[in-house]
Amino acid sequence: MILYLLCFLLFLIGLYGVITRRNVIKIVIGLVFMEFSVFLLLVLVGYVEGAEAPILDETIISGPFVDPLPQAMVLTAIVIGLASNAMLLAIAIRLYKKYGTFDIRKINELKG
Amino acid sequence: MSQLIPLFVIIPLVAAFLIPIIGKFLDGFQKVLTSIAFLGLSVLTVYFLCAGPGEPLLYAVGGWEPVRGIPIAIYLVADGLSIFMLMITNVVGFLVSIYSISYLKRFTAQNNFFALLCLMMGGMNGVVLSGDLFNLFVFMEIAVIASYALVAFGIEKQELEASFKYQVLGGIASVLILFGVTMLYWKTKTLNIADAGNILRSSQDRSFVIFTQLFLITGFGLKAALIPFHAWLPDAHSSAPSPISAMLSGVLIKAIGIYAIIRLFFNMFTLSDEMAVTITALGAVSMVLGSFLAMYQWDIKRMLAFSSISQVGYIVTGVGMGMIILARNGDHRVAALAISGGLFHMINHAAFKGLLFLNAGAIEHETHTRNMKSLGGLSRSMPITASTSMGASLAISGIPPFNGFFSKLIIIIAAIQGKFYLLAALAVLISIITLAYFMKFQKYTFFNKPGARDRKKIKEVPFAMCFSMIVLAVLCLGLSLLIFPGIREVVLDPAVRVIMNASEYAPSITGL
Amino acid sequence: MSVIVKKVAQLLSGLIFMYGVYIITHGHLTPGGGFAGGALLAGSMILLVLAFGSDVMGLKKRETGSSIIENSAILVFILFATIAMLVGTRVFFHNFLPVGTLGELISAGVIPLYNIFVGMEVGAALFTIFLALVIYKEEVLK
Amino acid sequence: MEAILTIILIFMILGAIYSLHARDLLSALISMGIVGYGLVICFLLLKAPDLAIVQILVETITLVIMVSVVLDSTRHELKEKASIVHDGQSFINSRYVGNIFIGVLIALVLLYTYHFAIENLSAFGEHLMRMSGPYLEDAAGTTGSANMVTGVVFDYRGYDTLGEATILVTAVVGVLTVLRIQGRK
Repeated sequence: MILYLLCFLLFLIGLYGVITRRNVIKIVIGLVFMEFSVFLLLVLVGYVEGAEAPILDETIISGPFVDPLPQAMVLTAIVIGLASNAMLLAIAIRLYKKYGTFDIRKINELKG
Repeated sequence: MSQLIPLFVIIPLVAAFLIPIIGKFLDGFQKVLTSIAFLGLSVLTVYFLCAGPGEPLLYAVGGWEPVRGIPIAIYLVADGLSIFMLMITNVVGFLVSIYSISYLKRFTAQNNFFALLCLMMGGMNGVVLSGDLFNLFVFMEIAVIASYALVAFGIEKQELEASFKYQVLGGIASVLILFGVTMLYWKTKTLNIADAGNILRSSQDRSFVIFTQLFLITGFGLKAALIPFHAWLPDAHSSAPSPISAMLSGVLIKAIGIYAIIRLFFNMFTLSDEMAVTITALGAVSMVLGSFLAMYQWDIKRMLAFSSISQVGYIVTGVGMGMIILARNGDHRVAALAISGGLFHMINHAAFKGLLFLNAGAIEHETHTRNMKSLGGLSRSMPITASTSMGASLAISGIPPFNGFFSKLIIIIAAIQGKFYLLAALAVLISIITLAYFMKFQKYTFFNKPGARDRKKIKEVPFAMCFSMIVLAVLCLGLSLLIFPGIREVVLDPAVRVIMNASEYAPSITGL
Repeated sequence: MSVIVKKVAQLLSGLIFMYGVYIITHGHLTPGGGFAGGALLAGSMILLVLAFGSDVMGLKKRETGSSIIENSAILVFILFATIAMLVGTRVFFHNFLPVGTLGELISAGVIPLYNIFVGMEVGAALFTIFLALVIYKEEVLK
Repeated sequence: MEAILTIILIFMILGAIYSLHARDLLSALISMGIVGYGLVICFLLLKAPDLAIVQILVETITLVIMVSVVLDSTRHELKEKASIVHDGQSFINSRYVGNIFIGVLIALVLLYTYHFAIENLSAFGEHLMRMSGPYLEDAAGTTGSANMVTGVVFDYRGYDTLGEATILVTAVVGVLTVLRIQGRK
């Protein structure tokens, strides 16, 4: 239980960072923390006590194994996170070029 | 027939991968390929609509049969609702791709634009066909990452800022949705929507269900831009290139926002009264505040963007009322009426809001401004744009015989029959306000005295742009035919049936 | 960068590249696979670029071809998935090659092929993202 | 097992908090590295070597890119102000303390709610498989892949992998679009 709560705490810290920070890079970091917490939660959910990694070789022939499905999902999600971070950083670079700062208080041409 | 389902994803993706390779050497290839691919998708959708057998079509990717009654593969599901959504995405996408051919002449990197458009299309088709929670998330990400790039396509200050806001809020939404999917996997140990629905129905764990539902409704609400999660929409929709605004507003927020909400909350979760009231309240608030905010705008595209929030509110209100009635075990006929009103408004909104954004793009293309105050008298120099946008404005404000009138009427009738008198009154009031601000748009843009600009240079937009606008205007009139039983039974009723009978959706997949 | 850094990077990047190829081709037998191996391939290239600078390697101009490799690889990947619709049981993404003996290098049907093409795709994609965000950026920021 | 993971997670959380409050961006990124590499250790302990390999590589590449982005911006600001980039907030401000208090309160309420939500779910290490059970049963006869994660990624859920690879293509096209030199002709 404590692990899951800590995992959720990491999620909340990331959310807090995204909402309160005023620096573009810090916002990206906050989003990355939120992603990390979900990855960890997925792998924690799929863990089976005393089981092996789901890879067969000469010594490990039969189970119990941990759940491979959350691992496959996290593998996908890591790459998705990388892709969205790359897009965010590209926009951040462009914004820096236009405004000369990473401070979102100074990036406010639109009203929202 | 179910053999053809993967084509909806394969065609746009292959087109998207071919464009950067061949488009580099062959100029014009990207436009032709995109248009042909989207035309093919539209034809395929119409085929599915007309020749569909009525019951959900299933496709197990990889050919993995269920083991002991548990589905283990990713299922593609083409049921009434999916085909209905496919029709919206593919037809609007095709017209937008035609329109973009001329609109894009001023921009560089056309290859990238069309590749991203194809990717966005593939993502949305994947979302509406998916019968698997995580697969839905993956394809949603394809669509939204492509749209992040497309919003920033002009790489000017405003576009970049809008895209940044959109990305941050979209990123939060994606993580929230992934968190919800994780919670569901934790509880149900499966990712198949129908299988998960069966397990959720048989268990009584209210605190878990409410918590997960809140995460998912926040995530998908952010994607659908329901108030109070709307902060990104006015900026993103007004800054993007106009064809992309039409795609975002007409298709994307519906395919990845509202569709996902409908699919998960009707077909997977057990209907609960609180969640139904929450969704309806979100819809009603969006409907009212969106139109009040739209009234004060002088930028054409910002006004249209706020009006999108308001119209999406209508859709969600209609569907939400049906959900409340079903959750309280009320009259099923009224629920069906409310839901069909919501769905009908969804397809109508795709037609007229897509058209209005294309009109705004045509105006911007010729006059280089979006400010209503500096426009005027365009009805003479741009007759096609003026007449089509007049039709769309009348349709969105609910004037007969345009399609918007009928869908709003159905929603209002359902609200009265279901004894939601306040919602019915609000829907009428907001319809009048919508009429007011669209008449303002018409007056300042097309009829007032010409502004200070040089009138001589302004002429009608090129043929490709006119073509898309005219077809959409015809659709605005033609979609009124959906109220006739013969046509309604083909298009709307299968979708409504899927939404109403959660218990029918599940056995067709897990029962086998 | 100094001569030592350059020499070490030169030696290491070859090793890392080979290791990436190993991880990709043994993806169905040992931990790792297309994604991990592709990231290693990209990493070896990134190491070279960081050590030698983009001027030496002629990467300043944007037509590097890495995005063509990436698109072709994923095209082949989707092609294999579509071929499965035409042969055997005619299902999208069906494993249409013989499964073979567990634990041998050539086994598991199309999985090693998928691994190879995904590895190429991921390697080229990550390298292009790196080039765009680190090298082309200087051009943009000027 | 649980104790070790708890300790690592606490370190990750401390690193995350420091990262979001660090006064210059470089130390923020370094502490982000703490969290990312902590995640790698967690993956290894949780018997997920595939994820550990991918995560360590992705984390490294992300850090390289982000440091390069930040360095470029700080370099010319360093010349001007001869100081590091500030995030614009100091710890002593009384309004700031109030905000921290509210934040902690909200976090506690949410954690308490979460505790109720997950009460009846399977506890740590007692996972029962439903959808993935058949994946593990006969690897030799079905996918033929000794690495069953690869089997799941490319065979049972190959369609997801197509989506994932497509997302990478989307990101590449998107990044090249956003970072092109001239937008309009």
